[in-house]
Amino acid sequence: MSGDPAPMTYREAMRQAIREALLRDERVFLMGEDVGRYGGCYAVSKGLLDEFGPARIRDTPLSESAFVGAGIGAAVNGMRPIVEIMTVNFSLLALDQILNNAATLLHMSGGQFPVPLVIRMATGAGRQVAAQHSHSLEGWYAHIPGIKILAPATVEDARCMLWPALEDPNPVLIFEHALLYNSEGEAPAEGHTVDISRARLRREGRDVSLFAYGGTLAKTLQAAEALATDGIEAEVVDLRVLRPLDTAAILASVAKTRRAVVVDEGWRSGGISAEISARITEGCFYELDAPVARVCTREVPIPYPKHLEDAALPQVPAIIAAAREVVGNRG
Amino acid sequence: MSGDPAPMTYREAMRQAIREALLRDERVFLMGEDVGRYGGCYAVSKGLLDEFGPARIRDTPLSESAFVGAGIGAAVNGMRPIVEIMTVNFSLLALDQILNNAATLLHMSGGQFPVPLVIRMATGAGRQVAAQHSHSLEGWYAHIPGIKILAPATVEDARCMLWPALEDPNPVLIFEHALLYNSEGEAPAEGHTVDISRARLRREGRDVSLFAYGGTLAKTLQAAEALATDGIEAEVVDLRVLRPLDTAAILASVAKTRRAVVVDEGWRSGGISAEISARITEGCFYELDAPVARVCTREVPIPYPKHLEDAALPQVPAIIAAAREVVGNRG
Amino acid sequence: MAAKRTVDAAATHGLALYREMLRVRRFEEKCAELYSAAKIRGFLHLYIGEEAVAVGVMQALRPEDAIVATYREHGHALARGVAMGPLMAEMYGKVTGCSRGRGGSMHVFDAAARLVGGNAIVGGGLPLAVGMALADKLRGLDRVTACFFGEGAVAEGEFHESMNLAALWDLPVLFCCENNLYAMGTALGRSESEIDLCLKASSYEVPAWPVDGMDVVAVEDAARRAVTTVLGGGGPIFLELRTYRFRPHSMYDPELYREKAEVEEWKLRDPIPALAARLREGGALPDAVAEAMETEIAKEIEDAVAFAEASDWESVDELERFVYAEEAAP
Amino acid sequence: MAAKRTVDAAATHGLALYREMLRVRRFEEKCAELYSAAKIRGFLHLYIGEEAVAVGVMQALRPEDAIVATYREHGHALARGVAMGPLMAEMYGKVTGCSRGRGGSMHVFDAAARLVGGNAIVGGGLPLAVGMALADKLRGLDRVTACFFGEGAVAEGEFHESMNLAALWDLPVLFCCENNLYAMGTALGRSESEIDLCLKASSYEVPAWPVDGMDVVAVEDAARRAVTTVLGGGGPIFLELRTYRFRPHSMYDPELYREKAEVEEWKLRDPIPALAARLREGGALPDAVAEAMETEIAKEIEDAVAFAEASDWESVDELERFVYAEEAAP
Ligand SMILES: Cc1ncc(C[n+]2csc(CCOP(=O)(O)OP(=O)(O)O)c2C)c(N)n1
Ligand SMILES: Cc1ncc(C[n+]2csc(CCOP(=O)(O)OP(=O)(O)O)c2C)c(N)n1
Ligand SMILES: [Mg+2]
Ligand SMILES: [Mg+2]
Repeated sequence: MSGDPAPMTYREAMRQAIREALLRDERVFLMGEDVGRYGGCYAVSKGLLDEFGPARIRDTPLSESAFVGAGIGAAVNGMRPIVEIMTVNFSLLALDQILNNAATLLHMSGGQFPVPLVIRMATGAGRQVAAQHSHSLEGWYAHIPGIKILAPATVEDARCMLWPALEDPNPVLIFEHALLYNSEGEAPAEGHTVDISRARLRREGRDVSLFAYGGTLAKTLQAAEALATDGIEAEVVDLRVLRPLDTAAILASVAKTRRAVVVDEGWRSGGISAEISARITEGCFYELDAPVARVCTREVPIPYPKHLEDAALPQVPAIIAAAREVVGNRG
Repeated sequence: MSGDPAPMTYREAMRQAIREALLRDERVFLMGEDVGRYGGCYAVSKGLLDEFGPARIRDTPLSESAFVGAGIGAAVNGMRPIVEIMTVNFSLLALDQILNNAATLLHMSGGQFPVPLVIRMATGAGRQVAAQHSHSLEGWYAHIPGIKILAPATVEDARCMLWPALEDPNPVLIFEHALLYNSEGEAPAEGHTVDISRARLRREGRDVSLFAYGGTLAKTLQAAEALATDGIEAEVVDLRVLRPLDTAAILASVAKTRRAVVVDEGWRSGGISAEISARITEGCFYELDAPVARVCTREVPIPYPKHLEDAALPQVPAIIAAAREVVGNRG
Repeated sequence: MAAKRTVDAAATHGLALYREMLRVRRFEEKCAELYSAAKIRGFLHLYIGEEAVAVGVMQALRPEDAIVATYREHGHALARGVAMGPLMAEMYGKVTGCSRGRGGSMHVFDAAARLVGGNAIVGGGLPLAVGMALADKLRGLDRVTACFFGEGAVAEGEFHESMNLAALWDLPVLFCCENNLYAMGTALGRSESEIDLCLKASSYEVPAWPVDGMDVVAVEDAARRAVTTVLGGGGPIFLELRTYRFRPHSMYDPELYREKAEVEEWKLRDPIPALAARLREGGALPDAVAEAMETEIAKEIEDAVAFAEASDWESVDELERFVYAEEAAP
Repeated sequence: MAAKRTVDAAATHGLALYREMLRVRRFEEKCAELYSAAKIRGFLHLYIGEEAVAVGVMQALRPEDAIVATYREHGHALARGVAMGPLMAEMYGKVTGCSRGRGGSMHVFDAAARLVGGNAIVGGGLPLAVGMALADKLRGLDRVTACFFGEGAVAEGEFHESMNLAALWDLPVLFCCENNLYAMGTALGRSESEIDLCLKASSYEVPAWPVDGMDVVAVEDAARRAVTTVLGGGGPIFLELRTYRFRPHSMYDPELYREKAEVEEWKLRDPIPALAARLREGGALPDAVAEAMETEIAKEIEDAVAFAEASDWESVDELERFVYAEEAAP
């Protein structure tokens, strides 16, 4: 771990974040399927078993409900677990524990039992792994009161969100888009932190606000560049935290641009894109020059072949088209 | 079972619907926890074990994932199962089966394996059964492509939705609000059917459209009556089917009234209320005279005491207030 | 002299056990009454008939140990030392309740007693208990987590996953299976292909002992042996506590699924009169003592009801408090 | 004469078994190649080393029986009679694939073969298989559902719930546990407190037999006996098929978790050369026959690749087809 800013992959940033947490706080441990000997299914935890040993880098059996529930119990009882669910696709098996225990214990006990737990999981499609391995459910999880949802889209966020998440006394779910692990960027110097309650402006603009997060941020920035060559200056807001949503940042941007497009890899109906649209309507209806548009994943189980998967997911041309359409509708 | 229209409870209507299905189609069977000897936790299936025997009225162990999955397998293999999950609160344990199998098998197999399955479950709060037994997740389930979601709010719908749901070749989830079982109404004559793809206008009006379903319909109708004494004529649309939403009916009503309030017992953020708001914005933004308003459940685990539970849930005065506010905002 | 003292000690302890069971019984009888009077609402699951289980196991636990229970947990709370006033206030839903009134009958929590709830999802407490024990092990603390659940929970996948995890990692969990033969209306034989529950535990290499759950002394003995083993680092132990609920599953249950005669037969084994008889035999429970005890308990209950009645409701303004924690976790 | 015919029949059958295993092996070797050439994408889990299991079990199944498998199911599909062309087209994602190209390697479905998938959620196929068997029982059809899963799935709650349900209801399920000792990088001993899997099955009163999964004849024998028992109405049977995967878990696996020497030792028990040796011993596999077989299979694979290459992609317009069914279910 070095004190200087350094270029690295998202994977490496995540690994350093975990390592830092393990070094800083002896209550922290990592638990999940194949986090140890295998090195993590995305190689995030490679090497950590050797450094920290099997008590703190804890391989679990295939028992999502039990080991997530065990993370909850360990958090209640003085530890700071990082539970890794390999991918969001398997997290449904643990949903009862997440909703009925992690999200509920504190309120239901009248404030007695906080659950300072972090659950990490990979999410998203784009690797041709078909219907059962391509879910993007982080926006769906954001429906649940009592948990917080983070979606780091950059190397900086991958490096800097884990520690504040562990310091947060609430259960925090971190969704890492599987396509980002190989992405490269600059991780800040050690000790740098990010505010895990705020969205982040990634590009300023005046003509339209594009809201994205996680796996769709890069595509949205690309779309913004393309729009700029057309003279359309798009503002790009990285939501970063899906629950609680940073409504103020969303509304501030729309108040400025009067137009909005939400880009979300989740399915459209009932996705977080709908919530953002509804909040914009509620918060600045009279400032809006056009209806809020959504670019989401088509409402299908994701198919295996690349051309069909591509067609199912939000792509740059669709983002550009939506932005153009919204901007075209000038009052 | 009689051929004439008859007054009865929602519970009785549901029981008659199940009985009719068992009589009409020998592939139909009912399976779930305590549906047999106990008579159903809401007494819906009382008496059916004696009439149809344990093979067709099948008590299951406490194994939500396995018996829902077994329902899927039985549907794939030629039967027409009605699976009862006691309440939506326990359905999270079966969510992997619902999402990754029931909703996915047909598409993923290229059309080879339809899943003609009905899953029924009680939903909703209002009986002081606290945080783990008061979920309203039907709107949340409506995010999942491949399944259909019904929410009968009337005795007629309770009586008439099951058969078309069983005839549908897709997995259909029927959510029965637990507070409705004792409600009374007129069930139509036998053989009467309802269209399970359409919303239903429950009250005509010109000033504002109120959208409700299941547990919130009665409250919304009450609010409409109260508004009428003030000269505000509210239209009340019973959504009835939450997936796929009857967007045409929603937009037609708003096109007429130019104002909309969505009433939903689900939590607000990311609930179906957001989707309806977003669709209205997308579909008739320029006809809207005011932003779409939402009256939802507060974003808390539902507490046990009546005054707190009441405060958490959507109530008539809040619906009235929201409608007034929306109507007050005349262009 | 020494022998006499031992007998005295045993008698004193026997009386204490008797008293605890009686407190639970009388408290719940009062609850049933208050339910009819609509003072208590929602679901109410009575433990009547099963008191020897909670009371017996609690004897073996020390203050630093932890408890995870189900929606049928009044007995566990009382036997663990949760004061009757806050417990009754919880039943009412008052802010002085041990869960601030938010949980009600099914969600009794008490941090001081290390009672991590009242859990109303069948099987939902098992992974939690495993995690609590994991934390103790990782922290090097010599503590046990006792996890209570019904035999109905054994069919749930979470039972299987939790037993395996606890055994695989040698965690200090005391699995207390309250086998009262029914899960709502489903008899054990209709929910399990193998009804010998100890045999199931063995398939995880977890030592399992059947215990007469109608005999509080037997329960205490077994629990003490089990806690000693668990604290010795031997991993979890599974106790099958054979018991019976005398009342319906909840206040809504028409009890269509079992014969009255069966209930009556089990009532002959009621743990409270059974212990009373043994104590009387040894001269340890003179009528006067028994009566005084009843009077004391009646007074305690009366006070608890008065406390609950006099308590405030939580302000509606506080509804959203504790959805998220207000301060850093300890 | 009679004896001679029996020997001939056995030899013929032995040759057929050998041929099937070889087809699976060569097919997958080709797949690995095509993966490197980026013709096949996504996840690819090879069955190489485990062929005797699928091939052996399939011998015991009749056309009316059904199969539920995992993401490691190419062998099952081929041995069940799914034609190689549509299977290879599925690997490519072409519309002529047996799942219309939508499933790929992990989701091979074939209604004609009664193969209900390729399921990529570990344990997810078990409840499905139980339900299929329930339907057969309710319909009075004498059919078996064979459910394949890895030993890793045994830790999942769904295993537990499914075993219990199948046993409780005496359902005709053949549970085929492919124990290849690893779940990704997790050795059995690090995921189960009790590693004797047959013992687990017994705790549901399900008869369980360990089988040498590297010996196709032993597998076939066990499967035949099991199917007979299951069809006799005796409820489910659990087969622990002891095998080993020679390749990494998937194409991404650096195999840090096991020793090369261990892999090499298991390769000495490769089921294909093992059977070849036995056949040769009996004179049933002259070199010419073996060579002809290789040639034939190479040709079959070549044709399958050509078929896949020549096939069309599904039109993007069809993306939303079959999210919902277009017509009434049969
Ligand atoms: C997961 C889940 N499924 C169903 C229920 C409904 N339910 C509540 S208690 C109960 C019976 C549980 O029986 P058992 O575990 O034996 O405990 P007992 O009530 O006998 O103490 C059921 C089915 C629930 N609370 N949770
Ligand atoms: C519920 C679930 N958790 C995790 C995974 C990721 N995963 C895929 S295969 C696998 C290992 C399964 O091992 P086993 O059951 O032994 O089958 P094998 O691969 O050895 O054939 C894992 C962990 C998954 N697909 N599903
Ligand atoms: Mg019980
Ligand atoms: Mg394996």
